[in-house]
Amino acid sequence: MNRTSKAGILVGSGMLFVIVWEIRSALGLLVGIDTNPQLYMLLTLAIVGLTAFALAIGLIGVTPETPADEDTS
Amino acid sequence: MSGENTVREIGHDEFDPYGTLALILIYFAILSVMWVFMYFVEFLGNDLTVLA
Amino acid sequence: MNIHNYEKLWLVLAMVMIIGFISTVVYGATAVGIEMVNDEGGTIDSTALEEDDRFAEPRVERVGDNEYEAYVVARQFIFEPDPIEIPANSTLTFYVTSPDVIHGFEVVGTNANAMVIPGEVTELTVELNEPGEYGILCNEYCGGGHHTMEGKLIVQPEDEFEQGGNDE
Amino acid sequence: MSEQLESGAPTFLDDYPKEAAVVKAALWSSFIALALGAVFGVIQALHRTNILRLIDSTDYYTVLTAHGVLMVVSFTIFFLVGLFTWATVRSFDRGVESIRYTWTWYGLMVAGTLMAVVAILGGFVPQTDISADVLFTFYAPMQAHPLFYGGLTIFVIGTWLAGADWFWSWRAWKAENPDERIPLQAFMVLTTMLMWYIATIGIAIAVVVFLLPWSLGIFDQINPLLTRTLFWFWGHPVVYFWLMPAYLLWYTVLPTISGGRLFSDPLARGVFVLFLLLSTPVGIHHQYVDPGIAEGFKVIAMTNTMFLLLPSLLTAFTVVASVEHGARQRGGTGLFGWLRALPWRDPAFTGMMLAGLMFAAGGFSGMINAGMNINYLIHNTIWVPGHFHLTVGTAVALTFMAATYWLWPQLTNRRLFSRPIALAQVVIWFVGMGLMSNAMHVMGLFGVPRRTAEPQYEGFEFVTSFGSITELRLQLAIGGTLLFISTVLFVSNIALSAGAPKLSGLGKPLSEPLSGAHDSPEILDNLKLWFGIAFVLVVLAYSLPLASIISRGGVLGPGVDPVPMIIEPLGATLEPLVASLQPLLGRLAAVVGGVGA
Repeated sequence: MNRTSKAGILVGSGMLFVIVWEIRSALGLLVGIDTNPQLYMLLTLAIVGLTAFALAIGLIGVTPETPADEDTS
Repeated sequence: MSGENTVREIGHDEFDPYGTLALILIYFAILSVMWVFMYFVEFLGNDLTVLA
Repeated sequence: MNIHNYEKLWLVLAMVMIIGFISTVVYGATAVGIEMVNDEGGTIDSTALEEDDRFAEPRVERVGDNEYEAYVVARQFIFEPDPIEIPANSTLTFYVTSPDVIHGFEVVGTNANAMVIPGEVTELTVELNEPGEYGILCNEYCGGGHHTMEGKLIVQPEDEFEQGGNDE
Repeated sequence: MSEQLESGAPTFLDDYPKEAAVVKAALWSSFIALALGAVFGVIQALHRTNILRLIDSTDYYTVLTAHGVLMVVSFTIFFLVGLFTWATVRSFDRGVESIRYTWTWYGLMVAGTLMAVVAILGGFVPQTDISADVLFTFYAPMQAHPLFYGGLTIFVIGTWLAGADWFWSWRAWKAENPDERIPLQAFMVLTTMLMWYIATIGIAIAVVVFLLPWSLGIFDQINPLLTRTLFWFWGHPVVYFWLMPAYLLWYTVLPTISGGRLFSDPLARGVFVLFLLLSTPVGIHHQYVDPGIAEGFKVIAMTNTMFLLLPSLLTAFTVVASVEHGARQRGGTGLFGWLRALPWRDPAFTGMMLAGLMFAAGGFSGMINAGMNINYLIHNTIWVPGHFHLTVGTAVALTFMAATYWLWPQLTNRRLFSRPIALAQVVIWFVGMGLMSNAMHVMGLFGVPRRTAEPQYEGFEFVTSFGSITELRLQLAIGGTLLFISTVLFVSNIALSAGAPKLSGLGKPLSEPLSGAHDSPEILDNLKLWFGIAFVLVVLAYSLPLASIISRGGVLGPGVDPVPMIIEPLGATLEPLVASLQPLLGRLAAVVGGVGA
């Protein structure tokens, strides 16, 4: 099964959220497109949520050959 | 010397960090584009240029 | 010394970028003609502004055809004169000083942005083409009422300015 | 009493129990400052965005002063001295020369901090004449209570003595190992401290020669441009003083926890030498729009600043390459696929990587700040705090927190209370800062000022090119709240770890660099040479501007009177000063004596 670890989903979702939301500022400043904030936030959450869900059920993403997680502390 | 999860040892001479190179070239491109945008559009395109 | 080729490549690119940044700034300073606030405004006794020709009475003065000078005092927590009124299509030189603490002088949303330091005179020249109104705010913390320190710059249409009349 | 782990190495606590106690004390001082700073931080985030105003707007500046001083002086520098003590002892593999001396400098730093904090928090108590609402930059002629300047002085003296402690260890080690290269971590500690000794000349002169006697009423005029320039003489290199411990961790700890080895030891040394050389002769770039400084000096500062980008850009490559090495050793493949093979479940690893990612973004806004004329666009707007919340507020702070997750078990022989909470904590910080600093940068471009309780004016409104100021304020407030939650999670996780059972064998040895010290030219280790060059560069960059400022306005100012940020005049100042010093000195004596005994 191609499953991504819970930790990977959490970290990836955090990064994806920030990146997608920052794109709104980039669109506004660079291209001058004024997106609706509520709509854009909903869109961001939807993208992040769907990606996380897809990762969780193994629709997308593959685990590396070795387990990526171990205890280091 | 390496962690428990090492599946292979890679020495200095056999290691080409091409992934790093790719990432850093992307960073370089972003920085260049953003700089040009910030300087020429946001700054020089802004009102009230200070002349003296 | 064992430096990987990719690392050398990045070193070169980083240097190119740094030189590119410096070149852009030099281009702005020379070709576009953007000057930095500098030491040409001179010094002043900040405890005796009322004895100074320029700052005893903060005002806007016409010094040429389309040239004006504004003598501005930034003090806790006001700008004088307020508003600063000027006709469109003119060149305006701000002379700003402070009798108390360090202030900021920012024409909101524009590049006219400088520090005001007691004992020094900040000199800043800008071109004002279109009629309109700008806010002025203090952007350096100057005491408990800092957030109330604001002023206004009004660029009037040329014909209206003559009628509205200034102190002359 | 302790359960033996099967394949564990001894920890720092096992090998150096006395030093581990100092390191722990320093880190706790750091975390207490962080927790307090975070409380003040969230109050500001909610206040200036007009979401929730718990305090009077005048008190906002007391809160802001406390936030600034606690975060960038106490939190960062206490962490630094703890980490550097660990790094020096670990990499020389020898204890400190005198533990009593080590506790002395720590005690001085604590005493200095308490004095400054008492002076600042006095601003909330109208009954006292103690107050220091002068912000972290304490620009004269705004005047704080002498306790504030005195506290800063004692704190800085503490850091000087701390540096001397590490040089002392170096001398002792060198006598026994005359032909060996300085271990990498110790090299980083020593070059950073040399930079600090040069940088603190500025603040020492500003505070000891001018501000402290002036606040005591010994003279009543001051040259504000001079003290301001001296402040920035120190004020820029201090950001590298915050950053260098993070770099030390990225270079020496991050490769190991990613499963790899540092790509290049010589390059790491070269980077620290560059920081020693270039960190100080750049401070005038904070004064690009100041009157009284000729444009030529500003151009010099800009050129130096731009070249100061180089060591950071090199670091980006070397550190990422080291992490890639780890990923590939763990079986990662592909152009980007290796990123998936990294230990993202490890909060220490993830925290440092997210910190590094934010630093890349903060690097960009820093480049804009460094560009001389483009500075008009963003000078003193909220863009600037947006920038440094990415650098010191994330690259440094998040790396420190992440490193604590790795280091703390080795200092206490106890596991972390909860690794999942730790992982969530670093991700929450990342998301919170993403929102907050994004909003700050964007608002800065629209002209919204920094350092103000109520950025809402009567005569005009800010014009936005997209979105609205209301939305950006909300974004800032949500981000700030997430950061506060993240801090609470961090501090409580560490505090609760005290309840975990004692284990042995939690030690984590560090991996050796791929290209080791033997590859780097001997000259890199010639600290006297680099110190000399750095000093000459500072003299070249600063002698003329300072001479010009003094010849224009005089040493004691072109007629500028003090403006005390104090309710009562300074007449009866000395008495409360002495009175407030006594318990502190007593406590210091108790700390030093109690621990030394």
